[in-house]
Amino acid sequence: MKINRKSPTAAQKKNRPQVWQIILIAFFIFYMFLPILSTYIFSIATRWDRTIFPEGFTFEFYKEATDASYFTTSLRNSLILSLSTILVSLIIIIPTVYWVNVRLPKAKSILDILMILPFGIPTVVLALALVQVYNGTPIGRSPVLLIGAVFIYSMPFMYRPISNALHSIDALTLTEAGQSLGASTLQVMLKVIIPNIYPGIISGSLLVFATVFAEFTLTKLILGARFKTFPLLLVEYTRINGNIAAAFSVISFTIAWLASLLILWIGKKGQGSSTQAPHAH
Amino acid sequence: MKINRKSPTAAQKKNRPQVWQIILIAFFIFYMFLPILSTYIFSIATRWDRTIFPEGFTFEFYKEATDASYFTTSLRNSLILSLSTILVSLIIIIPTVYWVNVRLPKAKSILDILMILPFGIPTVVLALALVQVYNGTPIGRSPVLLIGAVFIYSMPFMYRPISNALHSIDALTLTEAGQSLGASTLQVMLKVIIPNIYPGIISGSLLVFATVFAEFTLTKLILGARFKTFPLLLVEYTRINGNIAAAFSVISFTIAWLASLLILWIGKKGQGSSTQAPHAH
Amino acid sequence: MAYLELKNVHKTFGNVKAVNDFTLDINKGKLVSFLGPSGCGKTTTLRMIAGFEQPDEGTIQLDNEDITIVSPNQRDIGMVFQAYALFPNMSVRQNIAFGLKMKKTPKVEIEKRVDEVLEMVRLKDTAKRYPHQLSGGQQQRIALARALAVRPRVLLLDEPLSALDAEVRVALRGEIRRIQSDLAITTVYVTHDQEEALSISDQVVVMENGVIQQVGTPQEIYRAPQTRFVATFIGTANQFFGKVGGESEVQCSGLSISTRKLSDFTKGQEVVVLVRPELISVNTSQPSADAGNIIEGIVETVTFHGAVTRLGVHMNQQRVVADITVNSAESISLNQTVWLSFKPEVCKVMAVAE
Amino acid sequence: MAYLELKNVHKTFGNVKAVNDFTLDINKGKLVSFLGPSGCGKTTTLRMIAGFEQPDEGTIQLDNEDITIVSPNQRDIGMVFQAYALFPNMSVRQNIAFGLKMKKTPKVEIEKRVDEVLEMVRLKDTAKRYPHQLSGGQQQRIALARALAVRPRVLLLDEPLSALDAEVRVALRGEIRRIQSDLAITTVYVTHDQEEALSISDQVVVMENGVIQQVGTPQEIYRAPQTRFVATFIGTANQFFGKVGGESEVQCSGLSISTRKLSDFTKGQEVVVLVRPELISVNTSQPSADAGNIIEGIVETVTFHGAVTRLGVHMNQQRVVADITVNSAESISLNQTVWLSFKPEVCKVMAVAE
Repeated sequence: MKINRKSPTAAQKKNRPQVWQIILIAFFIFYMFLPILSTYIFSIATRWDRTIFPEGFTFEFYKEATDASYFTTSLRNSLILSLSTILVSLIIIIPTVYWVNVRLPKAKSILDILMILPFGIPTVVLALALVQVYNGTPIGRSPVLLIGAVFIYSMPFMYRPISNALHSIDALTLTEAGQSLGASTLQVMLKVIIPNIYPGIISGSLLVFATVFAEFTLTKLILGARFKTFPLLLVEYTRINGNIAAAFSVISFTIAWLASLLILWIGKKGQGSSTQAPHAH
Repeated sequence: MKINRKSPTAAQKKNRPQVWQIILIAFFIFYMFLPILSTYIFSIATRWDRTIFPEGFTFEFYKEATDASYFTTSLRNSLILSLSTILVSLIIIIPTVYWVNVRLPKAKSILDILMILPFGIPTVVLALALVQVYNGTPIGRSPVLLIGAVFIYSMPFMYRPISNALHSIDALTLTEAGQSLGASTLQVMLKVIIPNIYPGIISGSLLVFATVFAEFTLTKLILGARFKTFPLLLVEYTRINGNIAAAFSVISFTIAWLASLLILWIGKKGQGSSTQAPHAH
Repeated sequence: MAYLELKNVHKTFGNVKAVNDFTLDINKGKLVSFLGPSGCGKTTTLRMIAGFEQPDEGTIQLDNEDITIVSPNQRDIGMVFQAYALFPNMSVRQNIAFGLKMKKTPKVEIEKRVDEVLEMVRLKDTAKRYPHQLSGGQQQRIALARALAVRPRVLLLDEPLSALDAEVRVALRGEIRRIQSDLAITTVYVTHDQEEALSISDQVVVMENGVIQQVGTPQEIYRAPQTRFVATFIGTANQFFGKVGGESEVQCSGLSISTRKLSDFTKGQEVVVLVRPELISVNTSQPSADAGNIIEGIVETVTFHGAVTRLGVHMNQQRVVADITVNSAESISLNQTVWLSFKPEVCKVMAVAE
Repeated sequence: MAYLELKNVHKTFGNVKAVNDFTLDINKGKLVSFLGPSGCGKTTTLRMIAGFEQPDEGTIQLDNEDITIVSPNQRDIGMVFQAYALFPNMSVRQNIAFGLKMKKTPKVEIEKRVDEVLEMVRLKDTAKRYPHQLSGGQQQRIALARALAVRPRVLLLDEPLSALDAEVRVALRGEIRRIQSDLAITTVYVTHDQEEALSISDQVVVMENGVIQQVGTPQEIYRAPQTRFVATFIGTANQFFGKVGGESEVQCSGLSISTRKLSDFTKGQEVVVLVRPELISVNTSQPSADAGNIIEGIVETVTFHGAVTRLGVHMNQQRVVADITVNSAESISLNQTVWLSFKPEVCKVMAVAE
């Protein structure tokens, strides 16, 4: 009798969907899933303005999109921009984060903030200020200026996963272990630290890739038509042909999805091979 | 003699500035400090195109900026947008993250990825897709649609600090301790969990505030002139008066700095009161 | 009539049988330890009593009420965790008052009870401090006070001392036992440390791979282990493998050991003879035959443990350990020949198959 | 001639004197333990020997070479960490080979040496596995093998067993001692566990608040502690506070204790008499006067520890603990009156001021 009073059972409680789950799922459907789905459909719909469902399907827009004169150039430009930024970012961020973690742990909270700062600066403001300051100098309105700006802007995405990865491996003790075995700091970094924060490096690189590949404002304001990237082409086509723009969007999405899936896969792999807690029960 | 061979001493080595530090500092000066400084000076310079240093200083542009007809409205609109997004974000993110941490720890890596996804979607694409889908519906081109889009876009900034804060307090054991003392899950969340992840909640809220307050693309493409926010006003004025635009930028910066300083201060406070490791030596 | 009863409790995680047919009666006011190595199912069983896990099969009864599926917050069971689990945002006083507030206890009563339990754990002066201002040992004592403040029907302790330093560990386990005895509160104590279990418990439940190996008083567990696992996991035991050779004799390789009467064994059966090191005498000259079993060997290691010194003696391809007390330790040195002797009565004989 | 010499070493963190005027000579091939509670400076001293910290003052000499400011990777000193610190990305074989590769040892030699040390720690079959596939105890044995593979001049162990379970801890410390003895490698072992230090060391250095309290063999430290801190931190000691009453007598409240001749003390000086529990005999009837000091009391607690049983006896507002062995334990029950007796020779008298 007493039991019935205290029911519903804990097991039932745990399986009852929670209100906030429903809210979250609704948000995802309304603000992400529906728009994305419609973009996919729009990119293959022959006509979709008179009926609820498209009147027919075609791959014509993809053909037109990939045939577009700037398609290859813009894809190449976007890749150059993304990959250069990743390279610059890795060279600067990894040693800095390692050095702060191992030698100056007290400065970690300052670095944490420094790496949040870029979010506080409107890209519009950053772009306009950069253009104004470097106008007339050799790097003014050059890809170098853009890469620098994009690096600053994407820095937090590289910093966070690398910092987390370093934090989770006890970099200081591993460094000391390496040193006691005769390795120099550089050898420790190359042979011990970097291989063990590999998942963080890949995640960071993919995040930077995703954000830089999709970057619009800085590119537009700093270089404009002189260095047309994929997002610039996409926005241009929204004014020319909505269906082709949708096809571009789908291509852009697909690249982002692939990057995300890679992050997911690497994250899981990283989890599996992480050191076990000594006191696991 | 042997000692000299092995010099320079470790102490000297540690104090020698490292190459990557110099590179990092140079980057900061060239891509953040210089542009920002020049914006500050530009906002109070009478004339600065004929000489290296400004010819004179004035606060006239700040007076003009704050007198501008849209100044109060746009500031109010930006605040409404930021604060509503923070509210929506808190209500949805906190219970979700808590629930996954405590009940479904295996789903954590999936949630981690879900929360990275928004970075993979170009804001341009998201905005255009949303406008297209909801055009003609009650929420089409309404602030509600914008808040939803901005929530999705700023979600990672709220998720990360809250997730880290929850991770650092061992939410499961605290929940179980609360339950064994007779508290329901809701009581545990309100009285134990939320007070202990307070620094994370504040950091997340400030990050969302900073990003949403500076948001340009989504606002411009979804609502345009119907709901003029501060960044929209700023960009508008770059075409009207550079000095006034600089004054707007400085105001925008100042707000971002204040938010960052608050995050720094809260982060430090959170660190100070965190539980000490049982085996500290 | 048992107060807390577990009947045929089973729990499986994935394809691992964490707890396998666990049946146990715990009497009111007793302290019962669950002892075993990591992964033996002791913590899982405790968590089922607390309500944090649900058994796949079986029932749990408390005071004649079936609590198998009752929510943890409605069981009136207190719990102390390895990681202390104090609420960092609350002062010591607020931590202890938490459970009472949840029960809507009047304010005056709360104040009184908090003072009472603080007195009990001897930390009255810490009431206004916060958890991070306390040492590990103090935090765990506050966690104990917090669990006791609501006067739970059962107190559960999950490896409460594992995170603490050796000295604090010994002091605090004495405190826990004292308070438990004073309050006569039914208590289940989970530990992997056999010394802890022996010194603190009324009853010890030894577990391995989710199965109960033996239940008994510390003395019973130590002196009359029923399986080889229990004999070797609790305390140290020399093992001599051999075959039953006669009515009270085991034939080991090149060695015949006299034992008690082996009525439960058949001749030729493979057995192991277990002898505790403190029950072996060490002689520097050959003792007379009435000393019982006598083994000659050479001292290989001498390990000083304070009150006792442990000798590792090499004999006949086997190493035997024997403990000697302070007084006799001085006269023995490495590589010396010694004669170990032990009475037939101290030999515990077990079949090897199990 | 000492092999490793620390001379007047000082180290301050902020305004805390972590290590204060530390001077010690360590002979070649010996195992020396640094023992003390958390924060006593033992780990900091070890880290200065390793080169991870620089002394503020003083010098460290190894084999007549001043290594005070030599980089850690050029000291030829092996280190084993509490957290194992195996490289997660490398297999066991690669971990052990790492140090040899850094020294540009030829490949054939590396293979040989790795097999050698794997043999030594008895984990030959794990060579191809990765650290996360090993248990804690196995990981620490591999960490030991890795440190030994490069044949360092000195081996440092920083609380190597603290993260392990009780049984593994005891087994592994025996292994460490065996390997250390076989290789005759000069070793410094840091621990907070007095039992560990006593059982494993040639010499024990007891530290408190950055200062050396006593240096000696385990037997010396246990039997002839020079400060009250050493006496109470290592092993258990009953403390009787009183004043010197005569040539060989201390007057405690309502109790006169006969001691050895107190030539170093003046009459009336405040002192404490320390007596180890295993040196106290427990009698169920009043013993004759030649048993030495005799105290009557009531048994308050009986704690079973396996080989010994510890009695808490209440006498005269004080609690005295005494250990009894298996055989005599049966006859004693709670609240019984007993007579404790101990010889004057086992009393250690110390001035209270220090």
